[in-house]
Amino acid sequence: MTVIDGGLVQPADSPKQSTWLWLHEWATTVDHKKLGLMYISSGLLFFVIAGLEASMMRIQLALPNNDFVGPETFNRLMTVHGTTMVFFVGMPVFFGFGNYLVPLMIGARDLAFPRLNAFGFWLFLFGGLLFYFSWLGGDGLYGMGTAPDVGWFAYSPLTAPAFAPGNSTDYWILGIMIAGFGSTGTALNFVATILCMRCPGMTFMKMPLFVWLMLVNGFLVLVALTPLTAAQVMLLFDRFLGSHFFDTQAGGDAVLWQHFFWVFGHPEVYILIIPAFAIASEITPVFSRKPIFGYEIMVAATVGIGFISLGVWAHHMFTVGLSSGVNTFFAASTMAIAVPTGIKIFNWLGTMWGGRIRFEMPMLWVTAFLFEFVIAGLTGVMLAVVPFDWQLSDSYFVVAHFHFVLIGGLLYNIFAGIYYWFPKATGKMLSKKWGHWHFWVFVFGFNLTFGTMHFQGLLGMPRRIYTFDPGRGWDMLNLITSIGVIFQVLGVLFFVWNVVSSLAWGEDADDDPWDGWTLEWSTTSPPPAYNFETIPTVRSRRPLWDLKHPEDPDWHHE
Amino acid sequence: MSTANETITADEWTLPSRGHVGMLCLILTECAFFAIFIVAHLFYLGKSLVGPYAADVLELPVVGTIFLLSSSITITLAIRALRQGHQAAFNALWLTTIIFGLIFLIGTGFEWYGLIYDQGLTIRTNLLGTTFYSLVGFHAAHVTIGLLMLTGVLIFSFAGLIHVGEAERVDVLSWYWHFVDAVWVVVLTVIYLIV
Amino acid sequence: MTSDTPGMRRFRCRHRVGRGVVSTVLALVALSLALPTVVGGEESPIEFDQISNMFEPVSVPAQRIRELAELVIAICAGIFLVVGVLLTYVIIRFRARPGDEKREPPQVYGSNNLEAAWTIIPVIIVVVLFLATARTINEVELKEPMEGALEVTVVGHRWWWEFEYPEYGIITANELHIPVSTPERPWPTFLWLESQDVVHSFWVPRLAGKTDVVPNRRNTLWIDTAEPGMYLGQCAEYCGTQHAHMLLRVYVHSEEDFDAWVKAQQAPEVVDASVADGRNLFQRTACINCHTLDGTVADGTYGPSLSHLMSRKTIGAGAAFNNAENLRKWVQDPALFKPGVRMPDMKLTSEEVDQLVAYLVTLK
Amino acid sequence: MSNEEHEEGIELPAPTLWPLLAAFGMTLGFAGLVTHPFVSVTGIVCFFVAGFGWWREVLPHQHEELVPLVPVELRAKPVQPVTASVETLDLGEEGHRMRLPTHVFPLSAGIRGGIVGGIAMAITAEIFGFFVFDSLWYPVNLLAATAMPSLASADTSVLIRFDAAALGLAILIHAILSLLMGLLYAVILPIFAKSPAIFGGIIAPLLWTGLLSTGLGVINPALADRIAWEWFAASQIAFGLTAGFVIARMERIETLQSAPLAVRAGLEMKTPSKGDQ
Ligand code: HEA
Ligand code: HEA
Ligand code: HEC
Ligand code: CUA
Ligand SMILES: [Cu+2]
Repeated sequence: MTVIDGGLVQPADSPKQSTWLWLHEWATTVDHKKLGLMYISSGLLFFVIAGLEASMMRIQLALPNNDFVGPETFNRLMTVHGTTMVFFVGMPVFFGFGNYLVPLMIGARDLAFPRLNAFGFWLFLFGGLLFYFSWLGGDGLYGMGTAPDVGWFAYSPLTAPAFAPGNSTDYWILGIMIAGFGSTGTALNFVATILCMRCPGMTFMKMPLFVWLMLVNGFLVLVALTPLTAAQVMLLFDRFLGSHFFDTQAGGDAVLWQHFFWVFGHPEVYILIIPAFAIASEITPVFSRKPIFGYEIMVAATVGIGFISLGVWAHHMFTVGLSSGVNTFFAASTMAIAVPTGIKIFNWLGTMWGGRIRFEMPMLWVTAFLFEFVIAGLTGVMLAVVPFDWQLSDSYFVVAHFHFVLIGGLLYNIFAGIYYWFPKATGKMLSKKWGHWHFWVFVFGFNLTFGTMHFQGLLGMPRRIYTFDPGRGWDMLNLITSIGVIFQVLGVLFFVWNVVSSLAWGEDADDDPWDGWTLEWSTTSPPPAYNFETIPTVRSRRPLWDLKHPEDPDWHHE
Repeated sequence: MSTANETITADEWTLPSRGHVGMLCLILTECAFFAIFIVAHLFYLGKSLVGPYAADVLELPVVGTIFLLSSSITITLAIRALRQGHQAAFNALWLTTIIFGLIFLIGTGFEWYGLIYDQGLTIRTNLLGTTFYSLVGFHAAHVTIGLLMLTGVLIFSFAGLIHVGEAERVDVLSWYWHFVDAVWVVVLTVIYLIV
Repeated sequence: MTSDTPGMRRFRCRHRVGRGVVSTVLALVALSLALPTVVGGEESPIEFDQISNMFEPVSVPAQRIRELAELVIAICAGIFLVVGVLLTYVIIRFRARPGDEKREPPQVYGSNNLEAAWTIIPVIIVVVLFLATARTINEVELKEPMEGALEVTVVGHRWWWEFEYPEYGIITANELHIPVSTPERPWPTFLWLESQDVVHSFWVPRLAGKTDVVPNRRNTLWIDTAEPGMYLGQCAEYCGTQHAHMLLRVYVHSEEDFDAWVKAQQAPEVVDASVADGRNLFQRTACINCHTLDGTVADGTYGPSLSHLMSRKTIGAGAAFNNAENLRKWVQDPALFKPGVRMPDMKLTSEEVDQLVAYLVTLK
Repeated sequence: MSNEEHEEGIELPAPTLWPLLAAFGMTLGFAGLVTHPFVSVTGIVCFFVAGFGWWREVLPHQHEELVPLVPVELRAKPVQPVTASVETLDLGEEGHRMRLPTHVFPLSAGIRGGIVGGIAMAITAEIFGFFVFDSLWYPVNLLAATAMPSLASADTSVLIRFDAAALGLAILIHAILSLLMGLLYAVILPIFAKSPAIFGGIIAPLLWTGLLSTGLGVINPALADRIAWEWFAASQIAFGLTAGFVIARMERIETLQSAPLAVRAGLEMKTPSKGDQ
């Protein structure tokens, strides 16, 4: 081992540090905690941008025959909004949480491959920047801006050179592909870290659920993301080399792309929701003051979800005219996934049952998540009923379904996680007062917007239309939907204000403000670069419980 | 801060090596990558609207296959030699592996030359060209990357930097090479044997 | 946990905060209801008074789907009720109360029985749901035309629909005319779905579920309705810029009316000498490269057939009502109603447009 | 693991700019496709330079830096025992923590109960078919109609005839549902330990019948059209009573409540520490 001279880093809060040094420190860091924070904050930045894009769409759709933006712009906003939210918000924020927490929870000093981790982060960031560069320079460096307008699943042959001239589609391919390389690296890192770097005593069945879920998620990213990369490479070949993978003129098949995309796309939505489940699984026990109910079956259900999710993709294709045998099979597999998911819901309920639930901000968000996610999952089951899906597919009902899972499931847990671990990462508590404003206003706005959307769908409104005519029964509903967004924006603003003001003059946090049980609460807030002075040893799933209750530790019972 | 513990001490605590786990993960995602190209190839079998067709132009690359598969054996022997401290044997076997891989690549080069200039099959010609060149091309690209890394190790070894202590890290690399070989078996089957 | 940790303290003052939030939220609702009136919408070129509600089916497939849908919705509502009530109960019953920080609740790890129960019950529900789904799939999905069906080939184009009746030699656009099917005379309609370019989706909620229109494939759909009337539908798969204006209408006629419509469509175009100028202009202009018009040299297939144009209620796949005024605007600048449309602005003089439109309106 | 601990600090991987540069180069390399080939060239050069730098960073040994330990007074305090008491439940030998309930029926009891109950139910249904419609196939076909559109709309003359596909399907449906119900009984009966016979034999079947009657029109239209509710309920009760009886007779076994799943499944070999059974 070599010790480089001058390698003693200054503490991050040294007032003398110039901006340049500060930048240099963050640009060169390989520390999992710094990278985690960078992931989360750039993800949130993208969230605000994509949220603004959504707001513009909602202004356009507030009234019939509105002309706030034209069709081209709307289609670009729609595509970029969806793509950003999935690839540049959901994935990086959860990678951030994983980055920050996995080593702390398993009692390690860093991820298995710290430099690969940095590489992955920068790939994600530059991929996102390249993607957004399309708003400025689409057709060649000096061309007019052309963001992609093919929808987030970019169905062929709409992406074929004949129908998508210029470079807009290429930006979609490249931005996601580059970020995808990074994600694959990060997932590999998570798996290797969890398998190889757990502290002594932490057997598989003693890992915190968060870590288990990130492990499953890592595997899912490894097997599901590369198919998208492969399909995108094919599309690139089609567009740049003149090959014919998806060229319907040369006998290529449009449906092949759909299979390839959804082979990735469906696991992708579970890649997004499993880390959200992971956060809920940490917060629920701590604030209910009970261990997680049915740990083993929670693990089994997660692994089950992971496996089943690889075999349900064609439920996004019920309307393309597959044979009835295929449709039946995918209806069955899709419905089957309701079972392990239900197990999780009920086990969280079981954890809360008989507890003394402290409704701090994290727990409030998780509770709201339970409500919204049950609704979301049940609309998912309706979509899985193939004949019903023939009516609902590609309507606003689907839009409502997936915003309920993506916001009610994903975003709520992101918020929960931020309220929960913010003290650990920054040493400051988030204000509870602003937290409440954020919570109630956002939850109200969310339900107003997306609860309403189900009805447009049932009344026959297709998605991805830039405008609609009056008198079709959608006018009032669309107006209400758009009004809801005002509240969501306000809610987000309260949140931003909460973060900024708490950082500036918030209350200091102890090492263990929530009376938690996992290893991250045993180190300082924020933790030192090396996390732990000595690597801890654990004997149960709740090492801190053992220390706090020496008279009755968990390992007597596990 | 450590929980007082009688049963587990850090010494008894052994976990898999992260190099090998990382490599396995890489192999897993690469499998998914190749699987998609293989599915595309199988899906488009016989669907080309214009010729040339596979049965008419593709010939089983016997020589290249033999060399590539043999290289898996030589690399295993090389690692064993390294573990036993036979530095010279390691260098020789490692070099052989690289040469075998090169021969395979050269074979592919000749095959492509023939296809393009004699048979008129390019990636733009038809669906066969599209899937054939992508699949074989990606495999060849993996062989190339593998060869670059093998060569790197060889240079280090000549520089005297590779010893018994490095055997595990070199072993990780050899897993990649085995994977590339295994993929070839599958590619060979779907492209040349199923027509 | 000791009583003075920050979390605990904030927990107690929650109620006051809550009340303030609720009243402010209400005030904001009132404010925002007033807000959008400021943003004005364009005056509409077309207005509908029909709601395509899938729960008011008038055709057999849509009816089957509705029945199944009601079952699923009932089951799901039941599940939601159970989970929702449990959750509410838990929230109220098991919330921490002052003084609780001194005691930890019993540490229950789980229950094999309960866990098994809430695995098995969903499995049973799923099995039942699946069986009903499987049967309905087979009831509704039909790959070959049934006996005595009227066959129509539907071709999706960016961004309009082409309807071909091989039996009658009719080709028309955007408005599908079909007969009623009664117990006395079962006369279902069987649609072959094809695409010229990208993927579209044929969807008329009150008649049948949607089916995608995919290049290089031939999908199928059927309608069997006893209710005459007009039913609105729309392309339901994103197909590019004007996906929003790819509407379609289905007219269901009584048997006599349908026969009359067929006769009218089959009749040759009446040549009206008073609009000969327009007719000549039309035949000299690029129109003929893209449009077909019986009785003229126009035989293009890139745009919709203009034969019997005036028998259609709308132009531009529902972008505007079909009348002289709108036709004039359309020919002058198609992008006015439909920005991004595939029909170019022909840069005709105002006079030429008048002549053309005068001719077009005679195409009864 | 690499991070070595010393007196004065801990060695961690040293910060490095190469990953950022490599990522930047890679992005530029691709960006050239949509901008100008020159961008690609710059990117590729950048990528290889960074790749080489990175290589030097880890080979033959990775660069590390010594991070000094924070002063003792700033370190995390050892976790202290808390004063909060932990409440106990009334039941259970081990006091306040356990999997509940502690005594359950083995799953095999559920399977057995399901099989026996399923047979009893089938017999009741067959008696109905035989005496009322003179056909053993009638109930079978009715059940199969759940998933067979041809039978769902068929009339009685068809329904009393033999149909091999329907027989297979009906057996499958019947077997799956019977097994599931048997298992459910086995797990739920202990919860209603006081009066398992009344619950399992009467209340549950009647509940089930009532629930089905609401959705039956869609689940199985053929059955809904011609169902004889008294017979239906009778067959359900036959199931409930026999299954419940079979299950309740089985001895309740001790669960391996404290052994981790992985140990029970043989996934992990670690012997449980003391206090575990
Ligand atoms: C985080 C993301 C996420 C999650 C978790 C889910 C979860 C599910 N989704 Fe969703 N889905 C999306 C994101 C997600 N989805 C997106 C983004 C799209 C649209 C893509 C696009 O077109 O752009 C989509 C679209 C989509 C479709 C295609 C619709 C169409 O385009 O035609 C379908 C169809 O089957 C579907 C089904 C389901 C099901 C069955 C679940 C299940 O996992 C839900 C399981 C949960 C429950 C069922 C609730 C809890 C369970 C119980 C309380 C137990 C008891 C319940 C029963 C017995 C039923 N989803
Ligand atoms: C994680 C995923 C995610 C999230 C969070 C959201 C959030 C939102 N989405 Fe999104 N959406 C998708 C994923 C997501 N969406 C996807 C995948 C699609 C499909 C795309 C496709 O069809 O291809 C889609 C499509 C989609 C549509 C359908 C478009 C169409 O079919 O025509 C609509 C329409 O209303 C919509 C609206 C919204 C709104 C109003 C929000 C709101 O919740 C957003 C709220 C957030 C904000 C409003 C941020 C505002 C913040 C500020 C303004 C503060 C700024 C100030 C400072 C920084 C100081 N979305
Ligand atoms: C480049 C091809 C092209 C040319 C040239 C062209 N059209 Fe069109 N036209 C179209 C297309 C495509 C549509 C369908 C547009 C849509 O609905 O999206 C259309 C639609 C129309 C319609 C509406 C038909 C309907 O039922 O919706 C009319 C009327 C029409 N064209 C008239 C004309 C006239 C008159 C001319 C010549 C002055 C002309 N077109 C020239 C392509 C063309
Ligand atoms: Cu055609 Cu959308
Ligand atoms: Cu899905």
